[in-house]
Amino acid sequence: MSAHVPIPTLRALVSVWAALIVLTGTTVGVSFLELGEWNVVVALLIALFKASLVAWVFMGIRHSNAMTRLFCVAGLVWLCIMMFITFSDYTTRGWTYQAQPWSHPKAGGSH
Amino acid sequence: MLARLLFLADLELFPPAASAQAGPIDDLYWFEVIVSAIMTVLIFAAIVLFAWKYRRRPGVEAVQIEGSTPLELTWSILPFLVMLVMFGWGAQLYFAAQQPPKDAMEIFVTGKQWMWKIQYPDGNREIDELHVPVGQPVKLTMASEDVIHSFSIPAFRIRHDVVPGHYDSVWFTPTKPGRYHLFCTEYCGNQHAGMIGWVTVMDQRAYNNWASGGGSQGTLAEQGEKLFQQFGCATCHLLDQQGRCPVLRDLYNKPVQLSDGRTVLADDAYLRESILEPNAKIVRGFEPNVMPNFRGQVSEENVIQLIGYIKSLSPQTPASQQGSQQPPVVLAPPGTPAKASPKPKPAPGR
Amino acid sequence: MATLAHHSAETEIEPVDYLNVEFGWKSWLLTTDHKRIAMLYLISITLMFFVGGAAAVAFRINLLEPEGIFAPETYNRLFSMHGIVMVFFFLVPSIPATLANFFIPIMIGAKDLAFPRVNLLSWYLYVIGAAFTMYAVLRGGVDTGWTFYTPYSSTYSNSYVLAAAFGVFTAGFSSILTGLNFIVTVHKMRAPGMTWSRLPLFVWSNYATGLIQVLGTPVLAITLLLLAFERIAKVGIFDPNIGGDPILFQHLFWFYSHPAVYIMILPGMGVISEIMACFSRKRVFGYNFVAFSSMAIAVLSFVVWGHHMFLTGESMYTGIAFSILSFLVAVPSAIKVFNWTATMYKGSVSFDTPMLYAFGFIGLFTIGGLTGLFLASLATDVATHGTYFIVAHFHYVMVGGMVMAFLGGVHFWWPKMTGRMYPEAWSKFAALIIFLGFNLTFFPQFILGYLGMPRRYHAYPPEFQMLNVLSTAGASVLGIGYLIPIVYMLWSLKYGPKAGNNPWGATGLEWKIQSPPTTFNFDETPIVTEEAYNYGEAEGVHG
Amino acid sequence: MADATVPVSHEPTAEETHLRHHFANSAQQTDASTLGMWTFLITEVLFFGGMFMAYAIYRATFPDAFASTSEYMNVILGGTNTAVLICSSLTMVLAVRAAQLSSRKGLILFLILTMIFGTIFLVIKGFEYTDKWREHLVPGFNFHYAPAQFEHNAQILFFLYFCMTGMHAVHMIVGLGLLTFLIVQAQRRVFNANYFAPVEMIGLYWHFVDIVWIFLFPLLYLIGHRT
Repeated sequence: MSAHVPIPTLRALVSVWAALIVLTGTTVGVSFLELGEWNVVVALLIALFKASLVAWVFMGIRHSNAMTRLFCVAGLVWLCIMMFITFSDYTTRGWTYQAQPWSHPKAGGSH
Repeated sequence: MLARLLFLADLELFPPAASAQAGPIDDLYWFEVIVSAIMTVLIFAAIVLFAWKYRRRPGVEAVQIEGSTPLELTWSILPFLVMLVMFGWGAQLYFAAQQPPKDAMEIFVTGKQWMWKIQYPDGNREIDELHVPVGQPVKLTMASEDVIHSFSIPAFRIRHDVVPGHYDSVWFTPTKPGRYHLFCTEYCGNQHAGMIGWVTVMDQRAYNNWASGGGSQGTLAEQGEKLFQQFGCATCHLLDQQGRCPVLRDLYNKPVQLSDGRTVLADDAYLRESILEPNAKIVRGFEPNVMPNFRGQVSEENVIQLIGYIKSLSPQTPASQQGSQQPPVVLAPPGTPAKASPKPKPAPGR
Repeated sequence: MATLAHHSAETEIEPVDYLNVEFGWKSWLLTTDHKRIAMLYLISITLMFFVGGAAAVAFRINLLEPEGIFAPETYNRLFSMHGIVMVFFFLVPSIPATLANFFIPIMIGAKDLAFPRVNLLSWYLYVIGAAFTMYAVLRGGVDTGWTFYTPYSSTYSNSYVLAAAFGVFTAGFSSILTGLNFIVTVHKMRAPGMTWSRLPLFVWSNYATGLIQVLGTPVLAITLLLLAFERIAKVGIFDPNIGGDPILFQHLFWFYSHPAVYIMILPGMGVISEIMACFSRKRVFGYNFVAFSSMAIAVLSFVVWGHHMFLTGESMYTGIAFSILSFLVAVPSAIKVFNWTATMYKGSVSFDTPMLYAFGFIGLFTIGGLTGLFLASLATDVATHGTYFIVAHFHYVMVGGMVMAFLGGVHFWWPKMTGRMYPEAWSKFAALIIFLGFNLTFFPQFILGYLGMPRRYHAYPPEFQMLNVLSTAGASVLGIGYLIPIVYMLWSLKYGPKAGNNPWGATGLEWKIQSPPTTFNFDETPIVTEEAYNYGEAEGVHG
Repeated sequence: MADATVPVSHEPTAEETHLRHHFANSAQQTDASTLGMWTFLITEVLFFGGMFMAYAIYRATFPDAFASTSEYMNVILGGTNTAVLICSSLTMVLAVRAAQLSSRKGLILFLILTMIFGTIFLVIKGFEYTDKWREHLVPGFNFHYAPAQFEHNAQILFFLYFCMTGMHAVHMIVGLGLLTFLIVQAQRRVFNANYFAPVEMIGLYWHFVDIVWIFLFPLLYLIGHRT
């Protein structure tokens, strides 16, 4: 009566490993391109993809039930809640607290 | 009996309302008190009624009731609608509390363990005492030298944290002459309870007398100018021609182009940052690392004086909006400091 | 434990239960039985409660005189100790680690929590955390308040911040492990037939609590760690004088600490659901809504933390958003209050001590909750923030609510936990004293608050004296009120009448087994065939 | 069970050997420990999350200072370490697979390989830390930053760098301890195709630590090192 987790094939594991190594190379490579703010986005997307690969195959999420999958993303979702709300504060007040942002609605961002 | 005892103890149960803000906030407060009281009475009454009426009696069994979705929805949605009123009302007052009128008189407050230092544009300085003329909107620009303080005048129903590293601001229009408490309401260390001061609201004439009475060391701008010389700022910030550093004349409240392409407004917060950490935002066309960091070299009060001086270098800004915001008080000689009347925003409430 | 051992030794014919199955230090300190761990927790949190309570009485005495009686250092350390001990070492673990630890497995028909050894570890972490905090207190105390606001805590305070913060950090892991254990237990250990819709509401509320503990507490842990590093290395992560941002600390801190107030109150709400059903002999009105509201509170509690920061220079727009979200989280709490009240409708209400505490809870929590609206509403928050109004508000919720629920729960389940009844007359008297003392202590503080008296002042302007004296008088009454149950509960361990398996005629699996339960709770895994609170078919006890 | 070999019949079932008293059967036990592990990982996400948030806030606030620090980040060492950790993840999952196949030797071999990769990671990390010390980049104790205008703000980044990688390294060390425990257990023939839950759980932990690094690497080493 062990847990009925299908045993993964060697080929599946090794190809995921290879994909991860290639993606690591890619993310380093892309970081040398001049993409402006997109560098962050691309790097994070690749990281997210790599993390999903590890979770999906290595950590066996692909064979898990819905509850485990829910728990798997719950932490990430909560982290996003924390970041989103905190950032909403920072972006709407600016770093240096401006004494009267309402009295010069246009002066700040006219570039 | 109790009432007499309270009377004898000269007990206040409600604070005086001495600012234009106090009335509207009290109105909301009483609205909330009444709603809460009604809810409390209803729930208490229901508990007492049910507990008594359905008390355990021999032979009487409880009637099993599952629940009722319509009822649940009713008592979820109805209270929420009432709460929406509180929200909207509160948010509107909060929004107004963040917008000082353009003719507000500007006073500077520095919190420091454990005192409030007050600086007036005409150069007067006080500790733990704030004098304001009745009917004149006052905007406080506040800074902290050390930890977080919170500036609170209960009689005015105003309060704002004074967070180090920022300028915080709060404004009010005093309406009743008198002396009122000024508290620090954010725990700031040992003598937190000692950070109590007084606000004195005086009529305009008394205020003028008071303002001219102090042995002033010159206006805020003059004090700032002294510091400007003392720190040697003038060697690089030349008044009328380009030096190694930007010209400060006509700078205040103007947009400034930075070397990284951004544009910022040269307001109090920007000027403060540029004094304390000059490299944070470099003006286009200038080199970084020319000016030393003044963090730790000048106190927040000095910064306020320096900003006062810089402001005085931009006496009449042509842009009408900014011009009207420019408080003329800054340059007015002592004795005729404030524009007492006409207020663009008549004090609401009482 | 001496009393317990003694008692069971002299009555040899008694059946074996979890208390008399083994004796000696080791059998307690190395136990993995959730019931024994719950009792260990009960003893430890009671000790901490009296430490925190003593501090409270002491600083209330200081406030008899406007200029204060003690030195400001003493006062500041007393209120900080009161806050830290009460929040992290009493309120957070109070019901989850004791009553829920004891009863969740029984209520769902399990033999133990999912991870018994982790459960024991969690108690040890609690003890270590408490020891560090007490060390800080004995060395001279900590004076930052329980919020540890930077930069005061990281740069300016010269008290024992690090030891106290480490204590809280460790206790945080204790809380995380408790929550983790509950979540897994409720998911995986339910007896056959114990579906989610049959779970007692106490289990629901503790499940929701577990979610908050797991999702929120790690953020507190890392925040305190960053604070400690800043204090040690003097790097400006939160101190603006060296480049940091104190508001970031508040965001991180309140991301945990606002949900934490629901860690404190949700289990209490679960207790009240049990008590209201039992002593009205009715199914809880609107079971689904009460259960759902616990989950709604758990989720919404994570998006309202900014209402602690309306005045810090937080963005006005964020403030407005937080304000409406805070009103939103009031709705599920209101749902609960209405449903408890409606539960009595056409019931058969008796006035046993747990029910008196439940009445107290509903009344005081209602006031506490409604005054919360003043603080969610932006303009009145400006007028009351940082004053005694806040102090009164959260004491109405935490003490008026949570402590009432805790005492109600302890009285309710005492016969099951110990097999003995407590003296009824004394317990009713104590409940009354506590209720009166509580209101006398904290109601004047609402008035003081709107008058503007700031919290954490060791001295105050003389016009506030009368109300402060009233409050201190109430605190003494309250203090005595809390001592009475200790005395008669200990007394009842030996002299209390035998309780029997189901003294209240309650439904629920915990009442179907022996009192006190055996080590494995059930001889055979029960099969659940009925809804929770099936009082329609349960036979009554009192005629 | 698609491509699984049939478990050898004489092996004891988990019920006989490892079922703890309070579980009904070992499926329930395994389910509980899996869910428990995932719940624990949620707490880990939020634990690291606090630091990620601080990083994000300060990076958004001081973009120039943060960009300037990238010169001091060793992309080669960081990249190598990423590859090393990915390899260790592979060997970890192979160890679990070996356990599923009841291959004791394979299990021990792959666990040892995982430990070796983990140790290599820590050694490289150690070299990086030494470099940082030599370059006076340890905040609070030994910090002198070259573009002086960024000194304060760069110090925050290095502070976060040390916090995040340090916490990660602590998790690695804990992981190595757990792996040692597994190897000892495996030597004692505790695991077989019917019972390998501890290997699986510790595997989840190890992969999680790997995932944390997968995010740390671009955030600390790559972003902004061109701008």
